[in-house]
Amino acid sequence: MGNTDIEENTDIKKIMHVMRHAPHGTIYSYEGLEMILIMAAYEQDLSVVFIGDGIYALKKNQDTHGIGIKGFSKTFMALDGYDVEKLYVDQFSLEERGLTQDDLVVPVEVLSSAELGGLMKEQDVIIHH
Amino acid sequence: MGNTDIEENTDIKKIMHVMRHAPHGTIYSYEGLEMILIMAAYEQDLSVVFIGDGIYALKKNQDTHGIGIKGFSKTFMALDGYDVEKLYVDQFSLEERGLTQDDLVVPVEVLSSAELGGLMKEQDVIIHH
Amino acid sequence: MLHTINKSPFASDTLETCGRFLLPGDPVLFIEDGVYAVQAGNRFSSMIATIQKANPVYALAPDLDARGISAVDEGVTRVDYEGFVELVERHQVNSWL
Amino acid sequence: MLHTINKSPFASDTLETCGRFLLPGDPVLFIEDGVYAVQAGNRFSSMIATIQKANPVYALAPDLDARGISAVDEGVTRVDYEGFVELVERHQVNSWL
Amino acid sequence: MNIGILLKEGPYNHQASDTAYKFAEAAIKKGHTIDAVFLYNDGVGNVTKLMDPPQDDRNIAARWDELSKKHGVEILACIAASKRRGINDDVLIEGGTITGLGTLTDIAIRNDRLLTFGD
Amino acid sequence: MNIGILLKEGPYNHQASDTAYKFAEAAIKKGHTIDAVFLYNDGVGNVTKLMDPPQDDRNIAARWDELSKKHGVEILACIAASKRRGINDDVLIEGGTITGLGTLTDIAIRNDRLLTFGD
Repeated sequence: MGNTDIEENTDIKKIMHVMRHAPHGTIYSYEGLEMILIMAAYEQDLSVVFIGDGIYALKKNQDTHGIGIKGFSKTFMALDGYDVEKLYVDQFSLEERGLTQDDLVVPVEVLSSAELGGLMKEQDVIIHH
Repeated sequence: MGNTDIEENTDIKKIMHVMRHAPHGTIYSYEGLEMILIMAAYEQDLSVVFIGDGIYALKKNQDTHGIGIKGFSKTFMALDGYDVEKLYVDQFSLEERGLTQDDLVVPVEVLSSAELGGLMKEQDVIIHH
Repeated sequence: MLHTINKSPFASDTLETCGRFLLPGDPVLFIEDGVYAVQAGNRFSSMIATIQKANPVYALAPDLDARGISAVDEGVTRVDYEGFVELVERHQVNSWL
Repeated sequence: MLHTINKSPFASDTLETCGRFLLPGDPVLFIEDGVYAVQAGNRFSSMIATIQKANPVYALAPDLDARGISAVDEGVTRVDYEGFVELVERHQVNSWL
Repeated sequence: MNIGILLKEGPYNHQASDTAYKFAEAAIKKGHTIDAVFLYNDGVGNVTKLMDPPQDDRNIAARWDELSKKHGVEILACIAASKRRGINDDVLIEGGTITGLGTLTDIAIRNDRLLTFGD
Repeated sequence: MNIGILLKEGPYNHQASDTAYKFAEAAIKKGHTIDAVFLYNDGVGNVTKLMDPPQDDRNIAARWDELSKKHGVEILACIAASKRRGINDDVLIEGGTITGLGTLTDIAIRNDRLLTFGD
């Protein structure tokens, strides 16, 4: 394996997007998702973590017709097609909201805060939305 | 007393400004104060209430030189000259922050939440900053 | 006096702060991200029950729907924007931003 | 990994949330309105003491000065913007907005 | 009933702008008068005609412009807040006006209600 | 060390813009390279040349412009976020560029650090 290959290999960065805001009340979750979709094309090692109110973006049965704002929860289902497969949810945040995985629009991996802290530690870049 | 006088009398509105944000981190407290200074010229019945982090705007010894933002805590001292004399501080918020009246740049009346709730109920207009 | 709350109680202290200043009988209306407070069975359900002992509680239905909240705490009344206007007709307003 | 917190702990859940994800040894830097967390003798002093058992705690001095905070909790290190840069030299960054 | 609105956040980033609009619409439908929408803090960002959102999304500036023209609602941006944020007459929607905080005081005085929307 | 900055809030309304600037200044002074400041969400409001704050206050747009010209720091505004908020080439500071999120990805990849400032 030549140096070039090694060079290319180290160019793959671990980038984590942390979704922290509820949808609709502010745009952070929506524009965060737009960023993730673009970054997905760059073949980096992407992960998306949902913490606190960020989990609400994944809630099933959102109907935004009445507030006149475009809904986007279904776009999370498309992430799989963009090879963004690492979706993690913070267990504490989920339970505190009286929600379970069945309430969410996509399959996710539910992890403890300690496990997520360990994942964070491995990242080259972390962006909160 | 003619009808005109009564009409004018009822034109005096009770307007309360509720300061809720810490200074400097966001502009709400600063632009709130700008609003109060203009409204003071209109001879309405103005009051200013400091609740939660809003109290921090009154903290003594603020030196904003290092962050490159204009300080404004001393402007609260000028309110008296604009006939804005009703400055109230929420006792619970003050104690929770380990502060006392001695920590504040201006003399204020410290009231219980229930007393402030009563004052709010009398207002025609309440604006949160 | 109508109190409106537009922040999630998980992220912000607005609900707890507003709660201290309510007078008996004052209606409380949850809007925008504030509606998460009345989702049935979350950490704030007992606080909502306590408020309801002295204050009628409303939540803006379009905001509940937008967030996929179908089950709200018992006693909470859903209103649309027209109902919001009706509450404003009857009360001065205190918007806890 | 350097964790930065820029929100007042009284207004926002950021400090409590970030606290759950800290690994031992990770430094925590309070900036902007976040510095209210380390003002000596407020409601969060015991939480800051707990964090300090496993994590070094820093606060941005210009932000403390701007807010009139002269007394900080014991063990909290004041740094200026240059010190902020030095922390970034040594650690990847996790900015808890 | 005569109602004034104070809007303290910019478009899209916060729902405040949308809720204020939906409220105004419903109030007008019920026969009330929306006297004015006064924009403060980042709220002044609501009235730039340079706004160009995706085609399938609402155009918030155009919506305020229409409300002004159809229902005579004054759409007012605070001059001091506007100057800080780069809003001036060059980019202002037709139905908008840049004015001082005295105007907001008049609005607070002359209406039965002043409602605030923000963050 | 090469550092990228992501700035997610507008000028004056939040301290994020000031902290990002102060950090960049200190990093440059210590010999680091600030590769770029990428503006997202309301952050795009940082680069309108129409900004006209009070004379005794800092001019945030002018400050970014100067940082760009003096130290070669790219000041980049996300195009999608800019369009929503009425930022386009007509109002852009000289030292600023409107670009896509791909550029941010490049910045994240090619730098040793990516720091986020926001609210």
